[in-house]
Amino acid sequence: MNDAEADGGPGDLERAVEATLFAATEPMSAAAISAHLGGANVAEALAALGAHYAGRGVHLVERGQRWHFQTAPDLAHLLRREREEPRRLSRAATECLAIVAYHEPVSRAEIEAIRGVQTARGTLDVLMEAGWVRVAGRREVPGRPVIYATTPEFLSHFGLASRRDLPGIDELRAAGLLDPVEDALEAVMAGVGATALEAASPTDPLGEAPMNSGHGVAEAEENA
Amino acid sequence: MNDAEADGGPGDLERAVEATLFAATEPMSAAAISAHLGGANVAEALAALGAHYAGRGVHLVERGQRWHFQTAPDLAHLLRREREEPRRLSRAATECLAIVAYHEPVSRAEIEAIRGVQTARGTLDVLMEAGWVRVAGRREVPGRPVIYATTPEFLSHFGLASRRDLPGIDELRAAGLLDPVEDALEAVMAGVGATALEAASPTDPLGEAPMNSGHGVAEAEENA
Amino acid sequence: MTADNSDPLFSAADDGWDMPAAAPPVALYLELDGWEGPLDLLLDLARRQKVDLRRISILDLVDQYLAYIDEAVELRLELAADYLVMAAWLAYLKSALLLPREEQEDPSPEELALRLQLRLQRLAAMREAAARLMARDRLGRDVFARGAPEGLRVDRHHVWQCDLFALMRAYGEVKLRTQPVVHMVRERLVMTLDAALARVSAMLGVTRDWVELRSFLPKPEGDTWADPRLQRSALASSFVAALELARLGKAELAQEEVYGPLLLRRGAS
Repeated sequence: MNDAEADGGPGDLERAVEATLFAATEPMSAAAISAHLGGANVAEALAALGAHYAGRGVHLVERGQRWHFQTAPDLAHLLRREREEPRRLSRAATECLAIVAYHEPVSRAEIEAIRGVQTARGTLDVLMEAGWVRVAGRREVPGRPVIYATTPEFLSHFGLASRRDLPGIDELRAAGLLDPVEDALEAVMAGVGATALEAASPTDPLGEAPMNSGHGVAEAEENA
Repeated sequence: MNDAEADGGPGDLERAVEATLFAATEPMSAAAISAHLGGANVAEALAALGAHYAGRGVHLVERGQRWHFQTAPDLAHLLRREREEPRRLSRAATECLAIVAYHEPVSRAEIEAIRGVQTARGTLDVLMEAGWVRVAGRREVPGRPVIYATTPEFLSHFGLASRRDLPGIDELRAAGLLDPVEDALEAVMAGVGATALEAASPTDPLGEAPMNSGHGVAEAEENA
Repeated sequence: MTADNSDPLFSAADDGWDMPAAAPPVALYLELDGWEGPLDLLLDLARRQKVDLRRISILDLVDQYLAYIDEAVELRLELAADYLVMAAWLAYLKSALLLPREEQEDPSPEELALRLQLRLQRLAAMREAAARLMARDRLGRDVFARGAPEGLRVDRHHVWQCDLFALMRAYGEVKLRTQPVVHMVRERLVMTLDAALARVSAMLGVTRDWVELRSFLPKPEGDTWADPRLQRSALASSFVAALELARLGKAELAQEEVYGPLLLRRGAS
């Protein structure tokens, strides 16, 4: 083992972690890998493996604190299967998923408030069936509505190490676009005082931030 | 790509072959890989990959001219681990074991007769899995029932030199293990109450009963 | 940014609103199923203005929406109720925005307009986020997990635990549970009715004063009478005996109040 390491080859533990993750059918947490390998500390081995595979056709990635190997994204054009995308989501479902991901935990009523339209029961069911959304308990307010959150599978599927990696989430939060309308309204009204007209003027704090989101919207439109 | 190869990193084709084989659901021939990658000549890439993975936890292997990744043979034990979990013997199994120990060899029907409760087949299986009970032949009576006895492992686990070391009935009684609940209750009542109770039961017939069963056990022990 | 106007939110559309020229209305207006409700339609109309949602003219947006609904009605398309409700609300909002400010009510039309604007921003933000999410390298579409993982198996193997004391206790429990149980009805000390009759009538013979029934009972000092069950039996039997003697006219019974002491004396005859 020492010889191998001296040569720059992998050590025994690194080889064991590599073999374990190759063989696993599901992503594994560091704790699960460690348990499988008799309690070894696998953090270093994971880091070494990550570095080793960085330039290869297969990458080691961490998604929601679970590790797995997957093919390199730049090879997608070679590997993409001919058949249709396995799950083609409706626009309603993709919007719903985005709202759950960016606002979680969130109730159905809150989703509907943002979308301005009733959400068919089937929409959330599709997301739960896909394994991307789960019921995350109930909110302790009158009526005790069910609240929803995303799953580790959601992070794996969309290639996110954590929810912090959600595209644009920092900008959206800074712009107050993840706050409820009531809060934003209050902030605008309080910020400027008497007239709502002034509140919407470009000099107020909210007036600055939306520049970013404005650009973002334009980009999204181009992407679409 | 050329730069990467100069650095010793994998070339584009090697990466593509690596990713293709990684994602494939079954072993692929060189021709199939080539077809998948637009007709490239993959022989060199396969050789380079084979060399690269030779010292790692996963190997690239060729079987019947088809290629696939496989856990390194020296790590195959990782695919199937054994874990020992300590577990307390259930009450039913403990009773069963005690009956076998005191009355061996016994048939299942005899165990049930002594326990006064039906004994699930699984209970005896557990005792045999634990290595404490074995099948000791069949009794030469109609139906030829299987009879059970304890094993040497049973004696060593319980720290007994032989079955003669099992505590006798008198010792059990001395340890309070044969005090019926009713007797204890009566004793309390008598302590509180008056002459009436004494008058009613000058000699408690219940007091006699354990004697009889005590004899029974003693006999069983002698027979064994 | 347009600094020319003190009222960028509600100013007339002088900042690049080219929608009527750019998008021929007919293609747009013939289709209603394409929108998921009025907010969705409003957002689409707002985007056609190609300006930052922060600086959109709500008044123009309202005009566009109302024009859209008018045209749809002219084409005799069936309009969902929520589109019409939104149209009515926007018409109200428009009229309120055009009224002199002194006559405004609470909440002010500006606040209502701002609220609408904020909602459109939030919907637009989520729509954009959804598009960016869907465009990521997705597992099973762009990147792939191992096609044929060997799988990991853990075979659990029990190590059974039991000690000698547990074994002994279990055997003791079996023995106790299965030993024959003998049920015996104990002899109870009672005063029979005959005994009570004899005792009460004997005691009545001596006096004609009223005597409480309880005083006919044997005194508890005697060793066997200590049993309270025997005393209860004696009381019951003596009571029945008293009733019987009264029936035969050999005794008189009196009770001055309900649950009061029961008094007894020899009959007059």
